[in-house]
Amino acid sequence: MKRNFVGYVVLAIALFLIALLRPYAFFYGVQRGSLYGLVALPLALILGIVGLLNLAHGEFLTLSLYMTYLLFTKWGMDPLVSPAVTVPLLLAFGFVVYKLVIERSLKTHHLNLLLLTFGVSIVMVESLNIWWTSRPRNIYVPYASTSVNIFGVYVGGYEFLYTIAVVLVLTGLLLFLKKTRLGQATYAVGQNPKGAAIVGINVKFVYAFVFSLAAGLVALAGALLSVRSSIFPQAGGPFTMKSFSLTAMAGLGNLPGIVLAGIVLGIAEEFVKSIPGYTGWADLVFFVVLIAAIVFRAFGRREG
Amino acid sequence: MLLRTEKLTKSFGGLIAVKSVDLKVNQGEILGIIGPNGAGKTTLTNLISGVFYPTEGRIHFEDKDITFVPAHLRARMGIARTFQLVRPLRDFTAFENVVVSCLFARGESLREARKSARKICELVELDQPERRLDRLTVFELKKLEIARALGCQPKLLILDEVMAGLNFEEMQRMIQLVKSLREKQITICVIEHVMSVISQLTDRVVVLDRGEIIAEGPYEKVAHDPKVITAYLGEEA
Amino acid sequence: MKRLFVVLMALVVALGFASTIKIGAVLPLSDITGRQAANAMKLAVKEINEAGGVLGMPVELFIVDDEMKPEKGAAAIDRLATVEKVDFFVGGMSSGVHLAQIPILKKYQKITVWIGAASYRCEEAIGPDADWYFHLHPWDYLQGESYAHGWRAITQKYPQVKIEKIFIAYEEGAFGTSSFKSYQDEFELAKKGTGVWAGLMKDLKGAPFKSAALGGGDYRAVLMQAKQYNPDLFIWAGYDADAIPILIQAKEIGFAPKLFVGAPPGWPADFGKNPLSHGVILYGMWAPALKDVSPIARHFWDAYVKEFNEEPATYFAPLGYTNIMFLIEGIKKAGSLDKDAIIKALREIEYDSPVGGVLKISPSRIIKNQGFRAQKILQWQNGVQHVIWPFEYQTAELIYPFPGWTGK
Amino acid sequence: MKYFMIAIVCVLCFLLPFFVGAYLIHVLTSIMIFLSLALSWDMMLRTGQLSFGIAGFFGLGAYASIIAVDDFSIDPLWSILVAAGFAALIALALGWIVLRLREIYFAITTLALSSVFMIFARNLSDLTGGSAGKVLYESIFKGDSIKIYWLVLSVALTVILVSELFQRTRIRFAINAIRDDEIAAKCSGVNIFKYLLFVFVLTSAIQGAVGALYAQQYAFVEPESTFSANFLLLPMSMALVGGIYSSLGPIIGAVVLGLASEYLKLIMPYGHLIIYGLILVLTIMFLPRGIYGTVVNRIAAKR
Amino acid sequence: MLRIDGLNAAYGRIKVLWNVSLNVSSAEAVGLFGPNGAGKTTLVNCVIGFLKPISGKVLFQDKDITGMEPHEVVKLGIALVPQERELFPNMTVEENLRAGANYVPHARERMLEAFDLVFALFPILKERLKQKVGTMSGGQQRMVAVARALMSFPKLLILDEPSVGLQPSIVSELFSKLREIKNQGVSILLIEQNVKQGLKVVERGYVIENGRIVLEDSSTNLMNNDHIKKAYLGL
Repeated sequence: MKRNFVGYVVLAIALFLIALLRPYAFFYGVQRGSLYGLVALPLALILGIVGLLNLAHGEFLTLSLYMTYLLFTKWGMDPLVSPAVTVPLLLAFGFVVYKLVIERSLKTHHLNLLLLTFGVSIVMVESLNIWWTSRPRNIYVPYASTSVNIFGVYVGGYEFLYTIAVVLVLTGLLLFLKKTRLGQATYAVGQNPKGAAIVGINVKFVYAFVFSLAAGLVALAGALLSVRSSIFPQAGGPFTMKSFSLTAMAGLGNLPGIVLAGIVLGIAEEFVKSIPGYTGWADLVFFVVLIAAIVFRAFGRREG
Repeated sequence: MLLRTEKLTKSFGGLIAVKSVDLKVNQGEILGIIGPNGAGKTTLTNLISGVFYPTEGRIHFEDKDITFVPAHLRARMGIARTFQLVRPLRDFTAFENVVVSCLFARGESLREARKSARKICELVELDQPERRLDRLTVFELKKLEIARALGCQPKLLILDEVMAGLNFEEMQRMIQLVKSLREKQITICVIEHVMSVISQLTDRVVVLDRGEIIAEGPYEKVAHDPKVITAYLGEEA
Repeated sequence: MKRLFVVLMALVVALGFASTIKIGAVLPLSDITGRQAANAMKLAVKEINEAGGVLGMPVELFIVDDEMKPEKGAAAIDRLATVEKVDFFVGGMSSGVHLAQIPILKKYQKITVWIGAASYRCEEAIGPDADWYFHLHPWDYLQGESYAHGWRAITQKYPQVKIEKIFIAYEEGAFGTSSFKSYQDEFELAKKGTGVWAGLMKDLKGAPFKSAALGGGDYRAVLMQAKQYNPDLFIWAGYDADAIPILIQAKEIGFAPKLFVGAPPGWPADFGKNPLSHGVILYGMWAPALKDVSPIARHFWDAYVKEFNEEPATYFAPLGYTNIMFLIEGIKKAGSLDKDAIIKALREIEYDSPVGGVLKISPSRIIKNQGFRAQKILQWQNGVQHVIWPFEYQTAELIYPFPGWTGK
Repeated sequence: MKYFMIAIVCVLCFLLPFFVGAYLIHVLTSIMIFLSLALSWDMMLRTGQLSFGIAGFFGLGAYASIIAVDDFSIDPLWSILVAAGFAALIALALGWIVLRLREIYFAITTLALSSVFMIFARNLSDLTGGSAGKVLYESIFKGDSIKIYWLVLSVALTVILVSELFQRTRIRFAINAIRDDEIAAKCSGVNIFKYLLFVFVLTSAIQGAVGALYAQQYAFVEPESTFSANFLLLPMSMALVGGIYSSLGPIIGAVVLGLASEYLKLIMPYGHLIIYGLILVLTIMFLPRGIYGTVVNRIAAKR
Repeated sequence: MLRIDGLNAAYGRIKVLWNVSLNVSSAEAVGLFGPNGAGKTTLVNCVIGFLKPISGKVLFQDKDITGMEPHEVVKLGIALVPQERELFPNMTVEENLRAGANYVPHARERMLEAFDLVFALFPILKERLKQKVGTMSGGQQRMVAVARALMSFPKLLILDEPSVGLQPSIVSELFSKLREIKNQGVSILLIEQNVKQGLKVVERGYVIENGRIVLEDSSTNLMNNDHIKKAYLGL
């Protein structure tokens, strides 16, 4: 407990110093980190409850980007409105993938699930590629590139929506898991599926629900991201491993930790990028912080 | 004296599971360790076998300080144990489970280990040891636990609730088995809830409660200790 | 008399042994570049065969997907050489894949006409002795040189244009890094008063970014560095996926250099429709607008649209067409399938290409047979890519300075 | 009799180039590259540790080998050993840390280490050639594909042999015990860390050697293609489709998937990867133990 | 209340139950005794729905529940205390107990009542409400498991070897609590090794050996049965 506290204090001081010295890096880091967290939360949910690392996670994001694009170009629907359509669609898609592919393999070796989702991701990428070609698409809305003035620092405003969204989603998830019956059921299934079944929880339903919910949350992230990112078949792919990294850094089952980890990594990255001449090492910082966090936690345990 | 602990303490976070325990195990005896659930019996076993390192205190085995000796080396020194919830190696046959400890604790070659394992399986009366584990009954799994522990060629054998889940007839056979092990000069600690077993087997009993030793002595004496009766035996005594 | 004999011999060979001319192409079919290049090649072959083939023989084209994986691209060469038994290799996109193909190509030493792989590493790997190897795409350093020529011409024509301070934001992979490196090399020369940039480039800075194509997409740190530097000419060397996000983020931080240049291999589908694109300059080999000034470009455009019911979206489409046509021209000129004769012919011919410009082989730093050397400087104006330089293909006047972001 | 058959098969493998064309030889060579990676991944998996780091050690070996030849004028053949040694050394140094991690933490850390290797390869440009990579002017054996095939075959057979030794000696007892239950294993005298380190270092050396083979065959290294995730995901798929925890499983998986991907490309030039993905999904759904595992199970059930 | 008719069941190819029939009447406590590996837990799995039998029927309150999913069976009023406890280690005692009632509609409405009932039986749980179950000892967890099952106001309570690993004082306490529970009108199916104690609780008992029911009688008769005396009581 005490050591954790010291750690948080050190972290807070470091972040404050960065905010003071390089305000841009701080704000951009918060924004990027919020995006990472927003995309990572659904992956962590599936990993924590169903015990499955969804390698097609990024492809779900890609799919939601294309859906938002389609709604925007065909019907002129504003991307911030489109979750009303894309979230239910992705929910349904997640459900279908779960029912068709995942459910019957739940009892086999857990690596099989990994490979299944890898197969799903290949099929999704290649289908999108056939349908849309590899050419990137973009959505242009003027508000996505507006700036705001924070204490004299002139930064892009749109990406603060990520921060707002991640706070809302996180709070919503935590409240849901703690306060609602279905949430408690979800939490229970994550700890002991057999125990959950004997208190009357429909475990298969909870799994399907978690999978769909995660897909729906991905759609939300996709809608927010769509106006800032290019849309192409591999657009979401890199988010899978980033999300996995955050989940591992926070530790399984630690949802607030994921958002914190995302923001810390985001700021660290932006900080290094902002130093001329060292921009190319930003990725290294990401991985070194990640490895350090995991190893530090592992060595905290003392065993013979 | 074979094993001696000195002010042995283990805490998990704020919870103290074992508190300043001075345990002595004499060469050649069968020592019973009893106590209510949560008294710290299994933690004590884990400390002696090296699954955990203690928060405080020392452990001496054959006059050597083994407090921070890793578990696999303790197994090689002759400290063997069974697990309360059986922990067989699922991908092996029963026989191969025994081979594992013969190989690594005794340091035998594969051929020697197979031979030793065969003998041990006969000793504990484990029939058809080449079976896959999902076809073994609880009694056989418990015997397998003992067999694997015997593969370590133990000087000290800690049996953690080997009787749990056995019916009367099986218990009697198990008691015979433990008695036959003692004849092989193995010192044995028995952690047990079934009082008839304790009374039949042990030379001496140690009673743990909330991580501390509250009574020690022959079974007859301990069983009439009012502290033990209130903490542990209840109406049955 | 002798010539007639050769032609007769060729006919005999053609009729007796090879009834078709087989060309093997290796392309990344899952990528828009490879897919459209493959289409354009099919179009070229179709046109040739409709016109009666070459040397009286029909041309047959075999296309194998390299899946953008080096080992697959290399195996494809072996396949085409031994299973389909092709006589010529064409194709190409990624330098990484090509590096793996080069040892295999050297094994067969068949005439190879390549339209991709711009990295100087590939030229190093080919080496000076491969006279059977023809590289049509400009090497990365050639591209850099040609921009210098372009800017020099532009500053002469438009005296208000200044390009003394240059900032390059480059993607951290092979493509971007080598672009930056060639600028750095030239800058060193320019400082000594030599080289193509002498007198033009006075100062150079650069910073890498992670391309959106590889999971990046956040350019603000780099753009901030550029903004502080305040360059006359800002160039980003990345991929098509970076094009619009980089504009959005430049607008966001209020970075509007006088010349905003992008150098991706292709452009996103809706780029022209995006109001931010107006005034953005680009480097490229080709622009659809060329069809208004070049008859062959017009012919290619119309034929492609008719055949495939889609518009050519990348310069690899006209380049793929050129790839086949150039090779066939060479064979025609050689009049036989004799390797040496064809090599000689390919070195001599001048092919007016739909890419815009006449294709003529000349040596580059290492290899003997380099095709295109020049790039073009283009500008997006109201949704259309216009050619600014070379002036003989110019389709619009330069808009200078970059109009900025107000009202977009 | 059984050993006689195996010997015959090995000899046939060596004689194959005299019967089939260069294309098939090339395809088989790359199948064996992936096969060796798949087996090495499986060997680590037998200890219960899911490694996502094989592309990293593959790339490390590739770079070590190319640099050894280019900068230190070591014979290409020896450079493969150098690469294996280098990868082993790095694994040994890192093993002290990462082998204390388990499950997803081990997986993500090995994956992160691969990325770290790649970032170093990209940024230490004086040594590695940076983003553009490094090119040798000549591939091993002057590009003679038959000799390359023999070399790769020998390495692959060695890997198979090592894998079989793992299955037939005390090593199998140690690593299976670790996978099943670490606490029970250490109470039975198994030195867990020693065996984990041994397997980690050995499999990393294999991955390094295979990376060197690949690099020498094509005579270049480049961060993006040398450290590509393909060298992780494809071997993993092969092992799982073929059947894990065995030598034959990954072999079967590598051959089946390797040939399937070449064949699919012929009948479906565009989008053949969709079918490839579907094959992965369907195989795992209907043969959850992989091809070899299912066959073994069927036979066992009949007995 | 519960009727099992001619049940045959297997794990894969290994047949475990052979034509097993058994019934439990309303407010009756029935014991199922037998050596390890006789098929007791398999029988429970068939009732709860973890295992689909090959043939035979399971009826609960005259409703055919053969092959139903566990969560549906539980809602009908059957609660199970499994041998491995199957609790939620990261949840507190309170949350575990809530989970016991939350997913059974008729129990959810009477949750406070259920808490009172459980605290009356196991006062120690009231003190430990906020403790995480994962940090409790095996015996305490067993109590939580029984309490959690009771939270659903079951009509039938199935206990799979509840005395295993418990200290003697708790075992006798637990069995006396079971008698109380039975007196409140809950039917009990008790699966036990500890025949001596078990027979004190139940009114009737079955003996299962090698997957077949070999004996069925009242508990007094069983107590005096020679086979039982020899094999299970050691007399």
